[in-house]
Amino acid sequence: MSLVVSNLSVSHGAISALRGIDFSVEVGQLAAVIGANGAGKTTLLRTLSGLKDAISGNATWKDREILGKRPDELVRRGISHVSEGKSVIPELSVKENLILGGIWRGKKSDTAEAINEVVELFPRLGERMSQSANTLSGGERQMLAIGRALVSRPKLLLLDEPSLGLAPIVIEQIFQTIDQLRHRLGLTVLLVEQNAMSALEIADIGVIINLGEVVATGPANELINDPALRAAYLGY
Amino acid sequence: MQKALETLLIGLSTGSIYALMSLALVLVWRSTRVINFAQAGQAMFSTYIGFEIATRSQIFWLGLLFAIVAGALLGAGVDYFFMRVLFKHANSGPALVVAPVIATLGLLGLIRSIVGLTWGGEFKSLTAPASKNGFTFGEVTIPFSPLDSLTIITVAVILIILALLFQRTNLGLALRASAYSPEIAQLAGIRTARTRTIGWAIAGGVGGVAGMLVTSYNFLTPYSLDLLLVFGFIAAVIGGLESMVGAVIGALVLGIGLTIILNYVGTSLVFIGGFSVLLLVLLIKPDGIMARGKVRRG
Amino acid sequence: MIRKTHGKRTWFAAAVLAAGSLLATSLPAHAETGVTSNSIKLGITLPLTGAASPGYSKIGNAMDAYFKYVNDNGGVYGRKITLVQKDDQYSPQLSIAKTNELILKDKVFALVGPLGTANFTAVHKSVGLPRRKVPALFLNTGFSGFANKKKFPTSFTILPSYAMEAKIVSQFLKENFAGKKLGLVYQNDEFGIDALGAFKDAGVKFDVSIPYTSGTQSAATAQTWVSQLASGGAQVVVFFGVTSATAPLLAVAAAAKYAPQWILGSVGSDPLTLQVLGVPVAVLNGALTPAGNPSPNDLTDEYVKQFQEINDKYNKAAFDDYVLQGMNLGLMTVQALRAAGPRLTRRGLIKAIENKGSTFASVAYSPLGYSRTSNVGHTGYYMAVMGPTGDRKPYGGKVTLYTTDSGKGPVVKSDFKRPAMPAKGLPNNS
Amino acid sequence: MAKVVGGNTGSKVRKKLALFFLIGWILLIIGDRVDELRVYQGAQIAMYTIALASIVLLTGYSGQVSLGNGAMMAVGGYAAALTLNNLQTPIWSAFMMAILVAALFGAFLGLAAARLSGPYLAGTTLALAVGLPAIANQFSFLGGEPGLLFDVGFPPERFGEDFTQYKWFFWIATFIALIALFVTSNILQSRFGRTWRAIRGNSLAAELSGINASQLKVLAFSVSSGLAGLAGAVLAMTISLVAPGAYTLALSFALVTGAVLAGISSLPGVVLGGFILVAIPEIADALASSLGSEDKLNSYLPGLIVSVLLILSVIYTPNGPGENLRKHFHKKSAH
Repeated sequence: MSLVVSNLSVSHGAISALRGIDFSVEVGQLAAVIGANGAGKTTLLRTLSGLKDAISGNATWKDREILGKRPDELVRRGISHVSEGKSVIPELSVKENLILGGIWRGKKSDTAEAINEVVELFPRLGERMSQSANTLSGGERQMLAIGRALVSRPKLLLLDEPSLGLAPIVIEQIFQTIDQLRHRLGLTVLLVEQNAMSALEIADIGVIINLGEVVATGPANELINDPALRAAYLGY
Repeated sequence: MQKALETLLIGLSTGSIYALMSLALVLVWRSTRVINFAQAGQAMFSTYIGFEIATRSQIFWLGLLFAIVAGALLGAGVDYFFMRVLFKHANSGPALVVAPVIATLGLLGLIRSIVGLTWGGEFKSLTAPASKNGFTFGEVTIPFSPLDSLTIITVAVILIILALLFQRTNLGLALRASAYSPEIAQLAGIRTARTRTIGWAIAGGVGGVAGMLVTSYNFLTPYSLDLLLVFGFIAAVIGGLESMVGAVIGALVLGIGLTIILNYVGTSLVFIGGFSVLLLVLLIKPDGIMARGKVRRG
Repeated sequence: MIRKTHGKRTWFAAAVLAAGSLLATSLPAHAETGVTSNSIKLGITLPLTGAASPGYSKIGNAMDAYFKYVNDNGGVYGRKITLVQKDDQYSPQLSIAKTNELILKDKVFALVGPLGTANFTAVHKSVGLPRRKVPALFLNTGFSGFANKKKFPTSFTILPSYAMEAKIVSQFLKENFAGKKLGLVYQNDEFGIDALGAFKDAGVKFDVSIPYTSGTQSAATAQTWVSQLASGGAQVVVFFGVTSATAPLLAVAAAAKYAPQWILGSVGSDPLTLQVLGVPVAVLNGALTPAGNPSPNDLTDEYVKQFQEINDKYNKAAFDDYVLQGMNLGLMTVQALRAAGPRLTRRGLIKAIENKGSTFASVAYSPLGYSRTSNVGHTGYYMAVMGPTGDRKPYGGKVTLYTTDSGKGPVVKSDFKRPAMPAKGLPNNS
Repeated sequence: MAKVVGGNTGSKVRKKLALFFLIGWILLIIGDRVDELRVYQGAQIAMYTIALASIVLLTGYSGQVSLGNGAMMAVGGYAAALTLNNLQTPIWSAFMMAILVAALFGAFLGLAAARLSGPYLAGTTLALAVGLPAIANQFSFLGGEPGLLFDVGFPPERFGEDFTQYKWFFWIATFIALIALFVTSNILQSRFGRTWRAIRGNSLAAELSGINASQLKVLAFSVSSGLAGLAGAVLAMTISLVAPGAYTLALSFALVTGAVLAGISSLPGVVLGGFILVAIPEIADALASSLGSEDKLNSYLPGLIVSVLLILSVIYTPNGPGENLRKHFHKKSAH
């Protein structure tokens, strides 16, 4: 009952992006995927969420294959992906962006309830429901993006660098919310981050990728204390 | 003064038919980034279906209903079978820009030939739902007829239905989201390919209504909607191609403008007037009157 | 590296391909083209589709039906006639291409009833009928420019020219509507301008004169014609245009409750077609129209009765002016072919019409003007009035025939009696 | 004119000139062996090759999709007719005037076109193609619907009695087509051809590397319109007439179809495209008579074939059959 990725390879045309990726995450765990820019972290998420096709290998969620499926099929199986760089639709209002996540379930009452939960989680959104999304700040957009994913009532949440371009205190708040969410909803989270230290602090396990290959994986606290890894990848 | 009022009223009724065609073009443009030149062919085909039903049943509205359904089915069919195959194959080299334009033109020619071969090219005239006799006040008859007023009302009703659909329903939200950013919509669980087909279907239905309304004024032939396509395109460009409200406003502006030319300047200058309006808009305000800062170099 | 797209190999291949296409053909046979021991092939270009097709598209089938009738009764000296119809959509450029096909590919013996003023002008010049010596019998246009033996040596008109029609209408206006305000709507090409000139010469001044360009006629443009006519107070309106322009004019006028005395030119006034195009029949009631032939429903006329029988058996189309005209063209053509004798040649056919053409039987009332120096067919009209069903009756109860010429000649009331129809409509002249 | 760089292009141009003379000479011999209908069709093929060359230059090279080539042909046709009828100058001056006037119009249209791309340009030029007849009817000196005569005169007596008018058209059309294709081929192989291709590839990148994209786009539009104008004059010669009916929307469609079929970016392919466009009505005629349908339906059959060919070719061979054949050969020869 978990996310198992085995021998996954992906390429952009002729250039290979990921080679032989293996790792697994138990249900309810938070895995931090760490690596330098261009290591292939985003490609990994886009492949797992169906936006990108893999060349070989497979990935299963709750023992069912997820590669080669369209994103809207995976959402129906509880996998929501908050893509890179504030994935909100600026032309729509905050409320409409949230409703979007619930349309596929078809029950308006259920979506309204999910939206209330999100507003509790992110009160700032509550104040600006009818405003157009492009009036939001960077942090608020990230909250809205995560909010929309939550409205889809996911079991597995793929988060692509939520901290990108945010002020430190906002990052702190986002990470606290993710951690709080995980425990409250029993969510499994795959968190892609460059902000290695703060990610590993809230993670159960860590996966370190470099130049398209997994160089290390294991419990987060071991990885933090391993001097060799810390020097090579964590920068101090 | 009375002539000015007449011109305004007739301008509104002609403009409202252009609005349907420009709306259909914008609907498809926003969802597929393609200007569907075959829209005239689809509208003409569904008008022929509507014509058959209306003549047999002697009820214009039944014909209109069938035209809408036929238009919607054809629109969905064109997207599902034609456009998907097209995008699967023509996705590289200079063809990427050229292919959709030429393909939709080829489809326009194909539908026209099929209609020509089945229905023949003779003129078909449709019994209009309302009389074309101008309203008479005392002994003055103005050229604005009940049919004109009926046209404006029908178009207004359709615009309201579409506005409600887009603003108030989940389907409308899904349509807008898939048009603005298909990837995020997909990640939110929307089946964007199916939504796009629904968008084409709505455009096809709206095109069918435009065809039926135009045919109640003039004869129906496999070529009779070409001019409507051109004026619909001009109206959509004036509106900026990005917003549906813009498409409607652009159409009304064009309709009134051309009627002014028709009544005050000269009948055969109508087309040159329309064409120069198009060139003017493209040169001065290429993003149309509803521009929201997005520069059109795409 | 730019790909080498202009290698010599590809250029040469392209040229050989083009050359190959030209070689794949046979050289023409030497016998008189279009004639064999048992067949004569004739060709016609007319609008089967497009703007001007309502009505005219029926003429070809009507003529063909008459030929089939003649073929079933021994043909012409034992030869059966086949008619090749080509659709030129009333466009000069297409009629050139289609006439080329008739002459060069189908190799027809002669052209019959080519339709349209602008079309035949273009064809005659571009295809070069005189140089090729191809006869063009009974042009289905009234342009007086064609009544010129020197310039059109191999062509023969059949309809009275628009100039004659205008002069006769002018005479009629002076006699019956003197002092009334006059309106004119006309197609501004040779067809309409020909009539305009004749009106001027006859000293008729129009208070409102509206030209329209062929192809731009529509409900919208008709709206502006009617408002101009109404504001100009025209009590009598003369119309010289095609049926697809008459229809919106009459429909819009009815809609705007503007009801002058209409005088519809012979070309665009077929009641059946007008009704198909949405003109309420009530509007036609009382409209005047110059006519050369009797009404297609007048069964007391021997020609009409015979043609209707042939139509019921071979054509099965609604019998109207166009079918009547088509069958009459067939009758005239068969008489011409017979007059040319069993040894049929193009030169022989032209000579036969020059010498014997004026004696041919035709449904129209006016005399035929063919001679060695004139290629003009019928030379007169009678004024008819349309009844409640749009059917035509002579104005004033009986046919008063006016005859004239296309030039400055006077308009004369004539008591010419047309020749009797050959037995059962089967010519036996020689 | 293109600056001939280095020795080898000079000799290459000379070799191509010799080749063109050879081709021209062969075609003229064949012209004598063939009956008048084929000769007339030969003139039509020559006309189409010039028109298709204008599309290859505009769309294949500079990447601008335009439906206005039919309209530019009309401009050229009318210019030639007006020159010949009013100025009584020799025939070739009428053709030169056709090129100049059409190129001028093309430059003006190009100014508007350079600011547009893809569907906007196609839509605007579609509006022009649909609206052209109204413009021609507007000015009386253009002769309205029946149009103007364009009489190139009879073949000179020294060619003998049986030298028909259509053979004379064939000689003139082929002569003009060979010159036009030769000049176009050199233009496309010159600096201009390369920069147009660069613009088509990625106009942004081209602009960054110092190419003034919009100016060159206008030039492409103007040169292409000049070529189309010349083709329009040749078309007018073959029917001795210039009329709105000769330059319909269907002609613009046919040109686009021919260009796509011929391989939108290969110049020699235009001969194939021209041949197909002349063959289609023949095939439709044969098909219609075999189906026994009367001529009425026949008028829609060519349209059906053109549309089906257009759709199939733009989907399955977007860069033209020539492209696929060439790829096929390369693959074969590479193994």
